[in-house]
Amino acid sequence: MKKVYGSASEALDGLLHDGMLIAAGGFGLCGIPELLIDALVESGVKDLTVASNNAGVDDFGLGKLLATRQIKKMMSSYVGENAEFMRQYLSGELELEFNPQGTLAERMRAGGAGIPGFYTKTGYGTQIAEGKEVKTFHGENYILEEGIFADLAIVKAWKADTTGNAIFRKTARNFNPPAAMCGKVCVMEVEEIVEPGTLDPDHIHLPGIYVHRLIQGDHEKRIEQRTVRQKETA
Amino acid sequence: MKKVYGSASEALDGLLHDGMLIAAGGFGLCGIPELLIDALVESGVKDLTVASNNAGVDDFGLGKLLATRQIKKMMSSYVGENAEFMRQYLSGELELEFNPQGTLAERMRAGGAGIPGFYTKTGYGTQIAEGKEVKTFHGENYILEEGIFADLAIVKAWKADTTGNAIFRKTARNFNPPAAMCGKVCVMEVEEIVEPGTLDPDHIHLPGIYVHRLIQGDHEKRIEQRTVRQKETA
Amino acid sequence: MPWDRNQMAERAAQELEDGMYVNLGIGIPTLVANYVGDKDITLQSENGMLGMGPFPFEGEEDPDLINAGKQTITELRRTSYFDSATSFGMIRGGKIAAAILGAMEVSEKGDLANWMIPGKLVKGMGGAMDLVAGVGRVVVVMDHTNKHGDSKVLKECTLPLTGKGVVDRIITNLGVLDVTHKGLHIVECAEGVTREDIIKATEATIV
Amino acid sequence: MPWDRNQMAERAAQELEDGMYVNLGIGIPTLVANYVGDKDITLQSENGMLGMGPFPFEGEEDPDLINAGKQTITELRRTSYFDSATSFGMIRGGKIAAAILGAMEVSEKGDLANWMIPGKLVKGMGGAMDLVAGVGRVVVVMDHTNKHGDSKVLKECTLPLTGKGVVDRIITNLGVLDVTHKGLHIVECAEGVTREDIIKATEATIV
Repeated sequence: MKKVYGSASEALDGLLHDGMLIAAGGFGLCGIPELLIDALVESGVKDLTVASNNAGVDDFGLGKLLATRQIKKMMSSYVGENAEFMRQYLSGELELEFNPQGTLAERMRAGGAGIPGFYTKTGYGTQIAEGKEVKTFHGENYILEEGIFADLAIVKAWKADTTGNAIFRKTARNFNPPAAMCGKVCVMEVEEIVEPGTLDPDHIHLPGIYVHRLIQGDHEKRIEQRTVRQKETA
Repeated sequence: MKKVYGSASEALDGLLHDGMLIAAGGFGLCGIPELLIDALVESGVKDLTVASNNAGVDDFGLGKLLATRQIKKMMSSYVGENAEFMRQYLSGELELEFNPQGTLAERMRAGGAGIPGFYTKTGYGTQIAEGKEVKTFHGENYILEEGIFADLAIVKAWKADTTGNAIFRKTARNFNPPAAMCGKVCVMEVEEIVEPGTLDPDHIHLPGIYVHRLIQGDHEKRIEQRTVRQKETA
Repeated sequence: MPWDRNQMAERAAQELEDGMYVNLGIGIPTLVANYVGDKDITLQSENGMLGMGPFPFEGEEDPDLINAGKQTITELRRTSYFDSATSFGMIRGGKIAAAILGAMEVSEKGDLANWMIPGKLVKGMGGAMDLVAGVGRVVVVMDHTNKHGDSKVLKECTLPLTGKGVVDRIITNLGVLDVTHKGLHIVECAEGVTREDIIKATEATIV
Repeated sequence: MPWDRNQMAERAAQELEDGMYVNLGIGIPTLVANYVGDKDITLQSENGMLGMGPFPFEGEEDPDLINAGKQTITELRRTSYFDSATSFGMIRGGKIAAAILGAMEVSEKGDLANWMIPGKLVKGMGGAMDLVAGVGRVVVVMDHTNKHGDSKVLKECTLPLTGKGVVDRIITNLGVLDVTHKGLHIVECAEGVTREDIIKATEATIV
């Protein structure tokens, strides 16, 4: 059960095809699979549909794949921090399927859990609900949302053991576990690969069964909005 | 935000009424809320519907509430280890809604996550599917299962801080998080209450938002099937 | 004098009660945290955190620790982290007692619009649709009128909705209004603002 | 000579390949773990564990560490724990490569019955319905006939089903049969058992 690969490109070898659906972890620039995104840029794979809450910024994260026009369609909840994303969308060059953030997370988790559809109140009565089945439970209206079954998931964790058991750090967890779950194949990048037995079995956030290939690498971990407060002077 | 109570009976005070729906954590006798079950016996509350994977054994766990006939209906996946449970069911004294184990866990999680219904392949074509809506996704048939919204959840964790952030130990986690999530009110018993800041925020299994009342107590933690192997002699 | 941003945030903070788990939106709602005083409030950040602390001191920023506005923040002793599916599970499941959110438009029926202006500004709904659908009590904080002096408190929203019939209370620079079955009810006026001032600035029905 | 319990388990172990995540049912399937040899197999216990180890040494039993059969077990270096919703998420989501389960009856269409005998024995389905619906490959291990000599490998199951069209392979004391579109295909006979012996002991269609 060899899961550890030497580089992002090696880890993606044989997994890519034009037109595929990729689920990506991360929120804003936090916890994004930056190494795997770079490898996707290099690979030249195109016509991608990418399910990811955001699309990075213009020159970092998924923004790089927008810049090279490798993405045909995004499934996202927020485009606010990405000028090129918004421009491509408004000019009609890029398809964009808006998903409420929680619906997107739940659709990924559902796909990973073998649930092809679920009902949610979120978005009922809005344009998000257009064309979706409505059903009444306990006197309230809900809309049907479908699970996402991705061809590939790319995610980033803090540490993983060689069997793929992974832990995340603080809010860098975000979409990574649900994205990992919904991939037919999941490739994970981490800051450190450790030996089995190093991580406490009670602390594993994502069991290795969800992780098929694994790489370790240096991460830039860029901060999007650096906000600080001043130390009060005595 | 006072969550810590002095005893199981105090923690249940004001929360009980006849005919209520209670979700209980635990699998077999592992990770069951034994102190809260005892307090339910004492309270005399009756006509209960209890969603729980098992019903303990005859003289421990939920079996005690079966013995006193306080339970009108069980929602469970397995009755195999409980003679009185099976007897009451076969004689028609007790209603029993069989739920596949994963469907039961997902129904609890769904209720807690505001999802009133979801589709699953589990049980399609069996008597479990009778009367349930069938829907086709991607050429396969799935049945609609509904979220469980319990009046009260009773669960057991290993440790919790005073704000209710809880961690579980090994396989005693099982149904406790989904059960806790689906309760309008959740009462938790733990082996040890600690101060906030004691548990690593990355290691919390169940955030305190799901826990309304909390007690600490001694647990018997009875073993149902003691299986061992022999040390090989040198 | 109409309230300024900080006064609106201060007024909004009065909506919060001891022991509540609360989600604060981006903009003025973020300022509400400065006015909770002694109340025991736990802030959720929907990207996966309960118990959000203040901004870090300079040099202590952690790229793995941000809020839903992508700002660097800190943790508290009560903090817990979780993934996005769990985070929105607690939102959708009604575990968050209150959300305080900004708005572009709000209607007398409690409809809320705050995620896009067609053909012009597209930010996306982020977590707002989930919050208004799931949270116990939705309080909107916004200016009563736009920069042209047109009312943002309307009979019907003109922009794409974030949620239908979801707003419980509206706090504007002019005062506080509740959404009722019959229309909007003025709960409170900012100091020096009269009921008539509010009625004049409001396109929606006031009852 | 038909296979005994251990030989059936040994044969079932041949179904497992290096790197697989596998769920073993109660009874004979549990014995399969004794025969995986050098293969790198990770066992799931559906009550919330991947990487199930052997029984503990006497005195080292832990009440917080049991398998789906409620037996005390141990953990390994690769072990991870999770809750029941997550556990069945991975089962339903097709992440488990194979399940080896016991059966009361199995049909030539791959229907499986192993959870109740109406009016007589009610155990419940436990996780079996989820496993057969979700797992990649379902292998059933069972005696070919009941104690009266009647075939348990049938044209149609008579007992309430656990799953419809879910079984891929049947391993009995007489041999190995695959479920195909046309009927059951004999893959292998136990040593000293002939195809004719199997056909005679089988009510289902053999092709």
